[in-house]
Amino acid sequence: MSNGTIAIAEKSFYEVSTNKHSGILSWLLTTDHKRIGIMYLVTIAFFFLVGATIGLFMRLELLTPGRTIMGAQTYNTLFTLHGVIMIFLFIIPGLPAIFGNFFLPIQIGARDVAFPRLNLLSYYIYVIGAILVLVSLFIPGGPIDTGWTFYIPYSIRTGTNVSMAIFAAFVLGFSSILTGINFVTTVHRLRAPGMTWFKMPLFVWATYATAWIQIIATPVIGITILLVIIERVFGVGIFDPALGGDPILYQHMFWIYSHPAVYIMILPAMGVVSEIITTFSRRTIFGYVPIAMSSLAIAFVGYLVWAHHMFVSGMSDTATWIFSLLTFIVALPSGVKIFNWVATMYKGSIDPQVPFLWVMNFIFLFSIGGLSGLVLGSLATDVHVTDTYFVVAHFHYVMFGGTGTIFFGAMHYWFPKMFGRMYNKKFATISVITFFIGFNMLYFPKFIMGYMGMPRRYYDYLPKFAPLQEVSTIGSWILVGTIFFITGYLLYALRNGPKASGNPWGGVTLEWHIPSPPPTENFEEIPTITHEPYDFSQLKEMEYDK
Amino acid sequence: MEHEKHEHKAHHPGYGIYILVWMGLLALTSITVTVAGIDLGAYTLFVALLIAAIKSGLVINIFMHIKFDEPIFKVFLSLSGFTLFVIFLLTFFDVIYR
Amino acid sequence: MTNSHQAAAAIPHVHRDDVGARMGMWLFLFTEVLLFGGLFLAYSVYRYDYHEQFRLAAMDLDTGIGTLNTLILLTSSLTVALSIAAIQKKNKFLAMAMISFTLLLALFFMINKYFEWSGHIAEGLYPKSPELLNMKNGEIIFYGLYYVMTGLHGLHVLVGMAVLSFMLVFIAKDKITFDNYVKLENAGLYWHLVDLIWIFLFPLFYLIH
Amino acid sequence: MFSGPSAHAGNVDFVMFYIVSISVVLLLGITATMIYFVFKYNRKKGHKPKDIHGNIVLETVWIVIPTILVLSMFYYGYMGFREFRYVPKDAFVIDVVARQWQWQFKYGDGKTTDTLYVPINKQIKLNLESLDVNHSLYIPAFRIKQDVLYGIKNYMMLTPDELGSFDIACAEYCGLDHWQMYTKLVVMPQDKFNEWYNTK
Repeated sequence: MSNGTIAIAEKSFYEVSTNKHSGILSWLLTTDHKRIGIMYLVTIAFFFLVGATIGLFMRLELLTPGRTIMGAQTYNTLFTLHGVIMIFLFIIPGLPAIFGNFFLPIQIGARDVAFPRLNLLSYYIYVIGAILVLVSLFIPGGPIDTGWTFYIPYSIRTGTNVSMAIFAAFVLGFSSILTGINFVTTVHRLRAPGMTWFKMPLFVWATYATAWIQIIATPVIGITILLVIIERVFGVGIFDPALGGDPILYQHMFWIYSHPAVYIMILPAMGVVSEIITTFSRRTIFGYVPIAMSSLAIAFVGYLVWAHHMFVSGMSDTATWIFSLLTFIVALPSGVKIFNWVATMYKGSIDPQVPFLWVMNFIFLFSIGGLSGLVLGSLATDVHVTDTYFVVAHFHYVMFGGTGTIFFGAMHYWFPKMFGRMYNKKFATISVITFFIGFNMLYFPKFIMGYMGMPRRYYDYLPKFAPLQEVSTIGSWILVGTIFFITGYLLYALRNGPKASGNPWGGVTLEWHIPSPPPTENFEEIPTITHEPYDFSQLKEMEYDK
Repeated sequence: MEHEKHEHKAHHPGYGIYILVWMGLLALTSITVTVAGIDLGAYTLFVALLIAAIKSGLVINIFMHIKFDEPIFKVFLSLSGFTLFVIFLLTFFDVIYR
Repeated sequence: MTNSHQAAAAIPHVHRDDVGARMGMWLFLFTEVLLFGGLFLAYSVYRYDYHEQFRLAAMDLDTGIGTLNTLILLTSSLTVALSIAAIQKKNKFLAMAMISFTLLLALFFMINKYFEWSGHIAEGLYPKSPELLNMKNGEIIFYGLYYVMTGLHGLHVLVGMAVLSFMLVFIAKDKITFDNYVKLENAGLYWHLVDLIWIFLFPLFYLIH
Repeated sequence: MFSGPSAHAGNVDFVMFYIVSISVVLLLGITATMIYFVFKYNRKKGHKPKDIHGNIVLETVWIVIPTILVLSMFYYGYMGFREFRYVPKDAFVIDVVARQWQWQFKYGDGKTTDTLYVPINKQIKLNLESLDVNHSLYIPAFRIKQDVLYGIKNYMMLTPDELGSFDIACAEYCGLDHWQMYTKLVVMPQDKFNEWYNTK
């Protein structure tokens, strides 16, 4: 970047708002992508802690056989809420809405997203959805107890507040769509001069691919959810088998979205991994084009495999083997990414700082998640382990071990940039280790229990599962303890951490060329891009001396 | 239409072509209604959908002027159309063979 | 750049990008297409399952009303397109007249819809009605889809009417002018989409007997 | 090596073993390489980084080899699935009826039980039907499961070749007492089964 090294003496976006208001209004009515990113961070982190706490209570109930602290109905609503909150309120919006909002415009050299006001609108739609979820807990009828998949016909038979809770999911989907539209348009229209497609950082590629899935897939769940609500409220026959409907069609339509949604969750995380690995290996990424293209490939082929959630659902055997074959093929692009990341460390200059440790954590946990997915893609084994703890373990390794881990990785990588402060690195290193231990204790036994035949969504279990359930519960204490510990030291660092420089890690993507925290509107002058995204020879021009 | 293209932004046709397209749409509608009266057996659905596809092609190309707009929009359009096609195709692997 | 530097301190950088605005609109339209796509998927699956019963049920719908509404919507699409052409030619009056005419046509469409639905309801064909529940499964599903799909489409017509009314005001207040009319273009795109969906709903419900 | 209460269970365990072995090798390979690199190319050693943009041969290798591996996994998985779905003409048919929250098994002569009694070494076809919401008939020891739906016909095959009593669970969430939908599968010798079957 030719203008990359100018020291800008501007005030940060915390001090100067983009609107004429001051105080809290300057935040609530802001159209600044960075402020909106921060607001998302606060809201989403809150719901993540709520979801984690619910998970903690579920594990407590399973500590001993029989009733431990709650009844079966409470347990059923808790696993539903854990799913709804973690999926719709945390992991789907998580990385794109927080880090995508904050860093996508900066990384392509733009002052904001294409539609700043729409961006604020999506935030408020998200908040409305979140409030609806909370309200559905307290109005008569009781919290939803269908599981987060809302399978027909149970979801139209049960008396709980299904309609309101799934309407919340519809609203949240709308927020997700608007964010997607915003990001696609931003990447197409607002790249800085010289920022060609193949000069974009890989996080931008990943977020771009994600945005496409958000646009194309989300409407399908939208209409499916609307149909369930219409069936419940007006008694219209669409899916209800008693009226001639087809419950398997519901499952198709549900997974047509919800499988690609898995890629909405994981793709941005993969983008962050590419950023962190290059920065701390201080060399260019190995296989830029394959990684960028595999993001698009994953986004596309993600549509071809939804019915692998339905191998025992009673769909046709023809569809079953076709989807199994497609599933195996989709495994490949993710594999390509893993290999390229490891190859990027080869002959680098590796400084295993905290964000890098999170990435190592990610590569291990996500590999387990991905490889256990092969067991679920293979028909003979899937019939046995589907709908058991094996699946629960698998998707927690993928979602939490993958996206969740990188949520923390990104947090630790970009924290100094977002807040201009540095956290306690010793605490942070300890957290990576306890996270790793707690995580594996919590979820690995579930693989074993699943293969032994422990079905999921069970309030209670046979005595033979007791020892493994205990290990799992103890793991949950370590894991949730770590999460609260991380929250604690990060909050402490906000005010008391030492001031961070503009480029504490020696990164070269555009966000490291501007001060920490970034000034309002990011760049005094829109930069002209001449370098490849991970060209570390720039460090000299940037006068980076560390 | 040529002189209008010079006067205004090149990608916007004038009144005349819109009215022509509208007349074409009306004609297609009357054809599809007439044809529906004839029993074509298995082809009924096919013919009706074919005519609907032609009509939507006219609307998208001229009324929504995608024909004159940025080429990338066409890529987007085919992308979403292809996604729909894939969804239908794969779902019917289940429905037909069940 | 000097200007923008000063501006950066107080007001946000003003940025206008018509292509970007249209791109956003098209992306939004794709989500609408896929929303209805889900319904069309359900329709086609059930049509495959209950072929004969769908045929019988469709006989009860009035092709006349369907055709009339098709003509109305096609014409309204024309008038919206004409209003954009008019604003490009700086003909503010014609643009406003055309949009008003569009709104009128949309109103006719909804009135037709109202009579059509109330006709079915008078016959006792509505969700959960004893008459409908006595029918075969395929016919129940047909009417379920009929109400949902035309209902959702009707909702889109209403939204489109609201949007076009705003456009009317914007033109009147000169917020939409011959060199800044992307709002009107986008409203038009939305309206054409509503038309487009009807182009497929019409044969599927009213024509294929 | 892979024996279970049915030939099918042994086959499933084999597929599982096959996939897990490959996975463990891959996982350990990736992890070990990663950790080795972190030490070998550590910045503290003053290593000068070298920009390597990629390598077509490597990219091809790590696409082609995994492709072959996953296709073999697909093949074994599919073969195991096919034997489980194959219905021979002389299969012994039992109707399974699920409702919230219990199982019922109906035999040809009108006998109805809530425990599933079957003869050994016989191919048994279970016709699955639900009276309310989705359930799923799951017999972990036999590595088999199939959803039980209202209004949609589904079936599954069971060929026991070991005597004994095995758990049956519901694997599709079906409401409040989903977790209590346990019953037993009892495999009996043919003569004992006939005796049971022919007494009222």
